[in-house]
Amino acid sequence: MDSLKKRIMYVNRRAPYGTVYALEALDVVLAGAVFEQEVSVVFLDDGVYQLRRGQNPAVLNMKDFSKTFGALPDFDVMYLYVDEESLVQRGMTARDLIEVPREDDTDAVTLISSTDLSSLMDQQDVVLQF
Amino acid sequence: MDSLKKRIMYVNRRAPYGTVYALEALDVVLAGAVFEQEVSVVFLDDGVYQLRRGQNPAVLNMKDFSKTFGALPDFDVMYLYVDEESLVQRGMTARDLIEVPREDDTDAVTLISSTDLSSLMDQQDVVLQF
Amino acid sequence: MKFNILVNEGPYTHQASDSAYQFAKAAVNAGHEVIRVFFYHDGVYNANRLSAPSVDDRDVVNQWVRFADEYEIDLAVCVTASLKRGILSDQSALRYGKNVDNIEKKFQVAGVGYFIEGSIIADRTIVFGD
Amino acid sequence: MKFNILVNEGPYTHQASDSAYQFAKAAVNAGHEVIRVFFYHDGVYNANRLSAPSVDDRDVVNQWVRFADEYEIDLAVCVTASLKRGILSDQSALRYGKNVDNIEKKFQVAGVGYFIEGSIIADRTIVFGD
Amino acid sequence: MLHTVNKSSSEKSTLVSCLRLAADDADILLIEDAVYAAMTGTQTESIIQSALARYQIYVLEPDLECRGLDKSRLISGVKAVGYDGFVELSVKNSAVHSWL
Amino acid sequence: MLHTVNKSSSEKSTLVSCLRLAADDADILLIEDAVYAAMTGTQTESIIQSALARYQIYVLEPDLECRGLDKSRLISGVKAVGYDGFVELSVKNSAVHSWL
Repeated sequence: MDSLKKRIMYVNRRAPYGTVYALEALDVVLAGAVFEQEVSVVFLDDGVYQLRRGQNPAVLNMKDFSKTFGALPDFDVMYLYVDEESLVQRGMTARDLIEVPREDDTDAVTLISSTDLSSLMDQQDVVLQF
Repeated sequence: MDSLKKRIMYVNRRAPYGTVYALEALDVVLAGAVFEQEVSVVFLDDGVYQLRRGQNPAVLNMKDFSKTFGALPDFDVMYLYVDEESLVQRGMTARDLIEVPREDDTDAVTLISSTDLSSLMDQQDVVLQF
Repeated sequence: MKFNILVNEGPYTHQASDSAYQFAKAAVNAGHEVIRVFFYHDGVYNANRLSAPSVDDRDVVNQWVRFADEYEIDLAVCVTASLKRGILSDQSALRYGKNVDNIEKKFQVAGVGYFIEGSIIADRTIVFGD
Repeated sequence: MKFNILVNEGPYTHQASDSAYQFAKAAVNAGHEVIRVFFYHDGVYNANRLSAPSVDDRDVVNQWVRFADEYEIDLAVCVTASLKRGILSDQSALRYGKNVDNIEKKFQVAGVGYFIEGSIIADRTIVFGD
Repeated sequence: MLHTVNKSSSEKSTLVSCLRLAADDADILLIEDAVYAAMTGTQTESIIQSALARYQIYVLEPDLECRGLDKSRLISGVKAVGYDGFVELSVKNSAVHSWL
Repeated sequence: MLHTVNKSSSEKSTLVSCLRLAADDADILLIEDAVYAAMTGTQTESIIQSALARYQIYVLEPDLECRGLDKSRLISGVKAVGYDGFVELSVKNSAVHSWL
């Protein structure tokens, strides 16, 4: 690990479509990738809905940005952490989520316990919610 | 009661200052008064904080609009209904609220039970939240 | 039946403007009349003709303009709410010493009382907000 | 210490811009450096020079401009977020075929990566939003 | 009266507040981010379950579809309607109260 | 880490979410509409009461004063700070996490 790199965590807590924050937060992750920091992206609370399978915003003439999450591994974001407790609270399981394949075909979408997420969060240099 | 008049209820559910909705909602009540309808103004949930005594937004260079509630009786708004349950939930009593004297010196700020508020709400022709 | 519609949030950031548009279209398609769409709070940003969304997204401002053209709908923005947010007609621009205006001409500028008047004339008033 | 500040909401509607301003002032007064204030989401509306608040209210846009002048603070708005919301520099106006611009000149237009760069350079990043 | 709610019940208390004050036999329509509350298995499912005894509860189908929510997983008793149904509910009831 | 919360705990779940994930010994600062949560007698008082065992909790005094809230009615253990204190807390902690 390069000690000059900063650990930057993006925390997504909002449902998609009702507001634009989810979409514009993803734009920041993509734009920030050029700086090659140590980035993690977290989906917490209603943020887990952003990764839900089968979104079809075209029905309301809105942009489907859920497909863009698939590009994150190309931008060196190798983990999309999903807070497991948030999933359970919403009656969802990993099967309800889109897959984000890495180059080696493994899935970047990774469930994380609240305890582990809490520790990971605490180690960050920058934590961003939008 | 003039049957041509509409019963219009303004429901204030938001705390003041964190957002502008409370201030701009009051502007609507004042501007709407010219139409001489049957108007009631309700403070519910965090909306009860709008009537709290001793506000001093000058400390943050913001506008103190809580004084403007005092003008409502001049605009024929004779009742500022405060949901009692919302007050209790916030550890407040009528003594924590500003007074809005009518011409006869009685107070327009009136506590209302949830049951009565529910009935009153159901009788309206127009209910507005901002 | 006559509908009066209020939009309290700006384009893109909240779904309110999209929802109001979908509702207004459905009302007209069902043979009803939308007598007025009034834009209040951040809703006034829907009248900003400088908006330049990306080509793969909907154009919210233009959507309203085309709808108003097709069905002769009255679009109005609140003068007070729009002044502080910098949405200016040519007259306001002149009056406040700004060298340009930015309001889409299809929107008229009116006091918020115009919305209340709409709620008196109309059979139903529907609010879309945050 | 170097501070990097993000403002996610427009003036007046949410307290975010006021809070960010108060924080930035306090940081400078304590001898720290505010290296950048970046405006994202509806925060780009803070750069709208057509804003004309009433005389008894604070002027949020002007507050930022005077602050930036006095302490040589770098104010930047996100280009993507501002285009769709119609906050245009003279160059953007030209490019998108709009006949006027409305951005206060003290704000530079930049990609959102400029904010992330700020968070790497600065010792602390603070976000103010809804 | 028709009451509409547009916020997620796991993030905001709007739905609870609406259900506390809506009169018996009111129609409640969930739109935008409130549609998640209509799904089975969520932590707030009991709120809707008990509300169904007093109210007719509707959910806006385009908002469901937009978010990838499957009608087959709606809480039993909640009815999905389109924007045409939203308009009909507004006509049928004497007033519309949008909880914001 | 310094965590800030800016929404009323009776309207939004942000404070609860923050307290679920903030690591032990973190500093929590209530600002804007979140300052109501620092007052005694509210329905959400127990949230702050139990959080005080794990965290140091601060409240922004200008936001209290703005809203007419009296420092004498703060929950015991919650410290009021000005914007200068907010800056100091940001310096003292290695990062600031604004919960929105």
